Amino acid sequence: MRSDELVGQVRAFLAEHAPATTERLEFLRARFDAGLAWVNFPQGLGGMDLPRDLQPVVDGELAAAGAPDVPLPRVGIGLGMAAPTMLRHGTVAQLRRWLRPLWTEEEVWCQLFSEPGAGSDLASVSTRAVREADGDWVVDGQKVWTSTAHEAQWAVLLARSDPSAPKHEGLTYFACDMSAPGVEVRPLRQITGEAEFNEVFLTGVRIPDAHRIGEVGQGWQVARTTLMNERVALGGDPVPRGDGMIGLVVRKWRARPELRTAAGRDALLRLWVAAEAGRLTAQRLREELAAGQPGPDGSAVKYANSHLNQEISGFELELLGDEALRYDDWTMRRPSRRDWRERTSGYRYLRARANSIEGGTSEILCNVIAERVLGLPREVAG
Amino acid sequence: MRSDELVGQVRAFLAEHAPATTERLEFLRARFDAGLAWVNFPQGLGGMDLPRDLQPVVDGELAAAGAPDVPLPRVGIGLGMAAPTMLRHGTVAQLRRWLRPLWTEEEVWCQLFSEPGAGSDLASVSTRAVREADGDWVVDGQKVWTSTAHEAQWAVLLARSDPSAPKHEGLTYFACDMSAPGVEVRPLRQITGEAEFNEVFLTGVRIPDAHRIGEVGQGWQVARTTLMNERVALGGDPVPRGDGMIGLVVRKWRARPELRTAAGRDALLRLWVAAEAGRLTAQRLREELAAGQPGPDGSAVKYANSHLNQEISGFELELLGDEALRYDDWTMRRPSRRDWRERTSGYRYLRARANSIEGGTSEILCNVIAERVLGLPREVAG
Amino acid sequence: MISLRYSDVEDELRASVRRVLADRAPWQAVLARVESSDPYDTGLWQTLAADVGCAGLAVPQDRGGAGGSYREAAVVAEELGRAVAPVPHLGAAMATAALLSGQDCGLLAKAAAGEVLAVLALPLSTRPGAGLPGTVTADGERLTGAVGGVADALPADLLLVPANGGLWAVSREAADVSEVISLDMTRPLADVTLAGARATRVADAAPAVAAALLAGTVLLASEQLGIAEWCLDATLAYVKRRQQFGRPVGSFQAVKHRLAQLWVAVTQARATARYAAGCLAEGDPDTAVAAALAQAHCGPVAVQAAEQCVQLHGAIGFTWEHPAHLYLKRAKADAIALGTAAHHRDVLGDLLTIDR
Amino acid sequence: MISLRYSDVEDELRASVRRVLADRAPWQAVLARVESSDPYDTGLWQTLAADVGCAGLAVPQDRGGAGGSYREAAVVAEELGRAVAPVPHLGAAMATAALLSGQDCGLLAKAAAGEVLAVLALPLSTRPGAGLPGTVTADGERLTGAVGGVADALPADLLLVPANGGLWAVSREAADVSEVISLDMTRPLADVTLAGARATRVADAAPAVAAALLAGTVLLASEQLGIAEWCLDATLAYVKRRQQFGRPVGSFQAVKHRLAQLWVAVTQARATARYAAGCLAEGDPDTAVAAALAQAHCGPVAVQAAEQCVQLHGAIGFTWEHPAHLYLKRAKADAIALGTAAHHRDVLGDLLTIDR
Repeated sequence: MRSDELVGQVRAFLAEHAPATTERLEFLRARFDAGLAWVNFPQGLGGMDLPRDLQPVVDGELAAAGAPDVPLPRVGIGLGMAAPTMLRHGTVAQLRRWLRPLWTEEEVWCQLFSEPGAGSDLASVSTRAVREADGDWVVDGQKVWTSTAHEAQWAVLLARSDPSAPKHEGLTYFACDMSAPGVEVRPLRQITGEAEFNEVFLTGVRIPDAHRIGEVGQGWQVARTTLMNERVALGGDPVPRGDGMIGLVVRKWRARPELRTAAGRDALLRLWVAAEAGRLTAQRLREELAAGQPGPDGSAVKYANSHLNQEISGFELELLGDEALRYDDWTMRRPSRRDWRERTSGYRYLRARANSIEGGTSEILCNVIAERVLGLPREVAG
Repeated sequence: MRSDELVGQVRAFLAEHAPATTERLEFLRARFDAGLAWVNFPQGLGGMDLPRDLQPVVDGELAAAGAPDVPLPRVGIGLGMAAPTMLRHGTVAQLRRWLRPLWTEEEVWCQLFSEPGAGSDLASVSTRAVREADGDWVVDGQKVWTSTAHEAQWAVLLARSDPSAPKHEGLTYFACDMSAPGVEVRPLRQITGEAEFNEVFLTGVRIPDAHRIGEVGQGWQVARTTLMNERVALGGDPVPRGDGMIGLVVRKWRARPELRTAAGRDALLRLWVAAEAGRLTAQRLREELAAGQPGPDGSAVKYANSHLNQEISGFELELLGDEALRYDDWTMRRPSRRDWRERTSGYRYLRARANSIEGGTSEILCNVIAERVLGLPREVAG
Repeated sequence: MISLRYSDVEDELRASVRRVLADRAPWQAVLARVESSDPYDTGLWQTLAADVGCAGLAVPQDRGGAGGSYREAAVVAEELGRAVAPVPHLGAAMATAALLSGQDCGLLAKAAAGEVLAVLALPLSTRPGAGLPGTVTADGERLTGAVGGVADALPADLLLVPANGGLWAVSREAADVSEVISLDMTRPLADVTLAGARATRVADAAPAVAAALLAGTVLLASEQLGIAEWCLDATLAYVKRRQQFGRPVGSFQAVKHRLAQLWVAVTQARATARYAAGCLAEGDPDTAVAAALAQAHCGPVAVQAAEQCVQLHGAIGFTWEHPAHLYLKRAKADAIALGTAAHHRDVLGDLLTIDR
Repeated sequence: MISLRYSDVEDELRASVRRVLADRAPWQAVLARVESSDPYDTGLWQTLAADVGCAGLAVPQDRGGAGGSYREAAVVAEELGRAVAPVPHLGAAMATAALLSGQDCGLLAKAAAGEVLAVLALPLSTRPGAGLPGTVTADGERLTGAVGGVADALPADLLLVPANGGLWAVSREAADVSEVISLDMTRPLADVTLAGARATRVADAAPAVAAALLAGTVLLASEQLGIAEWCLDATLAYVKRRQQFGRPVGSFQAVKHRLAQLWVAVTQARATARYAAGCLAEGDPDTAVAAALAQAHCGPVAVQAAEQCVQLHGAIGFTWEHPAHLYLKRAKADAIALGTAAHHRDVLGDLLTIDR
């Protein structure tokens, strides 16, 4: 389909569903049903089997017409990780059940992967899934580092279904209803003071076999799809130049001459160069993907971004001096949204420490790059 | 012995051997015989069994009286590595034969350890030492990365005497006469253009068993003594503040205002801080050693110094700009002495690249620190 | 030549202080306290200051002190950094240094004995050499004005306030001291406001403040060393214990090399901190260089150690219930306190005539 | 939006150039040549410039060029960097850019066709924006003076010399061109002396030099990318093959992580170099920023890659008979050529109004 034809379809849709007079949820459901949610998804599942790079055409037209946004951050795990995973490994029935409410935000998803004893070595999860006589499953275990678990209706869950199999072969992947009996979510307070993440305790949680995604024992392969998408999602979409963490610091530099020093200027420009190089790299990666030449996965972008965020936020504190010694709020609370721009420099610095841990530590990403991209010999047997 | 008593001894020695009227070699031999060469060595072997930190007392008195120097760099391998090794593992007959001419520079020593296939993994040397019926040895193999081999009378040599033993147990350590038939020294040209190092080919070289240092099969233990002393030697003695590579660059900065930039000043000061921190660390290490509290070995100082030299010399080129694009001499030649101060900035930069390779790569030093100092688990089985 | 080793006396002092801190300020206690209404452990400070004698280490015996030296005070600072102990040692030491520079009016002896906690009313971020702040003015013996972001003012009995060229002692009760939500919860700052507060002049401001800032930068370097040491030790212990992929995390070479490099940096930090303390103790002419060097080196090393500590602990190091964050916040705040490393490099450039 | 990918045409051009270089300039040949009396491979340059058409890529067809663009010229620069080929492409490209900015006097067409090698007589270390050197003066059509450290002047037919506001063409024979012992032996510099040399004015100096420096910085970034790519590839091949401790050196995690980080840096260098080439090709208003960014990023990456290449090859990488040093010297010289990364950051600060 040509881009002008697609514009025609969007306009036709808008003619039938005027944003001004259509209730938000109704509009989003209709948009999904019209295949305009993610045009690269299959027909009937919110898309039209079109190339992914046509999505901006749709988004642009809709935005221009004042259509409601889909606030991406909140649905990040669903949209960025659960959806591509189930698209690849799920049944048509599962896709029909889960995709639309996921996309419209009616149902938030979270991820039950990491455990206290299984962080970087994720394949060693010990949460047990035992199959009952009726074919359904009963799950017991503890998960950690789980964002949005407290507001999620569904979770993607990795559990050990066969403890006697080699560790990568004894895992099965499920969708877990977070309202099921036995699911307990406890906030996990972080160094920022807030509780963005959670511990989730699973005690005798029943999961119907219909909620299993992929084959029994194939959980690791399914989880890898989720992880690769997680890294792409955390690597982030390219932002315009001057946006993001570096933009914030540059604006402070411009606005406050009293903070400037000669050495500070060079340090800031080093960071600007690194940020811009990272931004262009992400843009180039997206171009390659759009052209059907998938380069190495998002690991590189994610790796570079986390360290950049850490360096920029660390620099911001030393630039601000006095002011940086003050924090805004240590109260233990749920972040209503992650707007780091409105918090203190100290919050940005502390929150950025997690960037090189969440979604695969930098150490794991370096292993992935070294082994899968550069073809260096594997060292880890596990 | 108190320091003033020692001063008395030195003065008595000087009264008998007036520097002005005594021939250099005669003076040095007499100094050795008087136990004033290295006071911490045993009586009769150039020393008096005194603490090492009394040596500066002797050196100071002698220098004040105009006594001849022992130019350390040229005899570095002998003095810094061969001597402590034979002191610990050699026989009295060996010590009596080798120490005095080593110390007086009548006999230069070199080190035949590394091979093309055994660099970081030194214990895998494949040069063979086969024992003859008469108890002597015949050695065949190839050694590389050998400084001063072309002017050396003696070499310390690590060779495999038992190929069937585990690799650390099949080695034996020898002193090899470099004038023996079958020893061929070929210059090995380096990236600086000059040939500071050599390849040494050993073809049917006969070594008397009396020149074996340590037991048969104990070569690895003996070699470790040499290596530890090498790292101390390469780590270098503390220099006065403002000396060394950093001093040279600071003097250029002061002398040439046209080179200065604000960012360059901060970069230079970072290097100055690193150099001074390294200098104080070496001084502290020496104090601990003198107080009989040997801290971790010289690996840390050697590691830090090599990277510092590389950074400073790299900075020097960018500071000089135009001038740094010119080199002084690419001619293949033997360096008469290693006076890096008189060469171009490019020479210093290139030569410094070897600092993190020679005497144990930085990677090996990090392993040594991690395992022997920090007690982290060994990874390398070799 | 300044000795860079720890003497036997210093080793014994370290052992005493470490014992007290292990008993009274384990990290769980520190974490619980920083969120309480009483963030400073005044009881612990009383023990250290009066019983162990830490408050008067740098004060000569004839002026009421313990007759130790800044070398010993630096050992104490190192241990207090190692424990991120919530005690006002930095503020107290800086005030003592200020009083030492002036004519003794009895106050010094009381401060040295730990009877009175005096604290210099300057922002913690004050850069040595940057000139006195002019935010408080004296009208006769009455002070009016404000000083923001003062460390250790919350538990103080007495504030030493620079105004009109003098250093003035003001009773804590005569000032409005309000707690600031601070990045470093183990050393919360306070904003001090004076509205015609009655004050007594105790010294000339310029030399007193200069002496206080010099002592502060030197002791802060040892505190930073202590932070780095704890972070390295805690990380080593963790990576030796923590298993992933069927082996200890500390057996992975990339982890080993980073920790080896951190150890080298900490070893260097120790040498620079010792040198600064030795110079200050002996009144060496190199003290200004030594202090700036120690700050330029130790500040970044403490931050690096704390950041690696969080990173190598993985997810657990990012949680509130693990002590790593207390050290991270202290390290980062200390990197700003009394001037950043960049500022101290700039100072060094001037001292060394590395011209602009 | 500027595309950051390589087009099919560019991929084909790369393949042709790489084939020629593999055949004519393997590293053994380069090493042998740099010590010969004829350090430039003029035959190879003839093939590339005239037969493959590299000299005229950035010149429109109506002015005698191949009608390609700077995107393609950048691909060629990348391949030439990858081979550290001893050909005068940088000097030629800068001269062509200078001539493009002026009124064509026939010379541009000849340069574009590879018939005449013209080279801009400026020190290789010239910093863009630093103003024209005043070391040569014109008296009528006679030039007198000297320019030191000029790249690619040795094999040139014609020198383009800025003097008295003009850009003047001087025949190589009319100038004294003496070879300099150069850090980068694959691009030896020369000192040019003019003693009343006959000259023809071909353009105004200021716009011609500015255009040449801009094109030079952009193409240099791609050359640096090529250097970094070769160093990474060669190191990867070596550590996969080299065994120590009974396993490939490339299986040690510390080595793996460093190479992964280097790969990230090279990947970023590719994006910035492509962006700069794309901007220049399309006359984008962001070209100045893109060029300074590419220099600020690619220069250090090439040096880092070459240094790691030497280090991870161990002793063999420090020997003359291994190609690593050719890349190390080129990378370090390139880091100084046309301004250091620090200079380009400074330029960026001005362009982005990150004020002093």
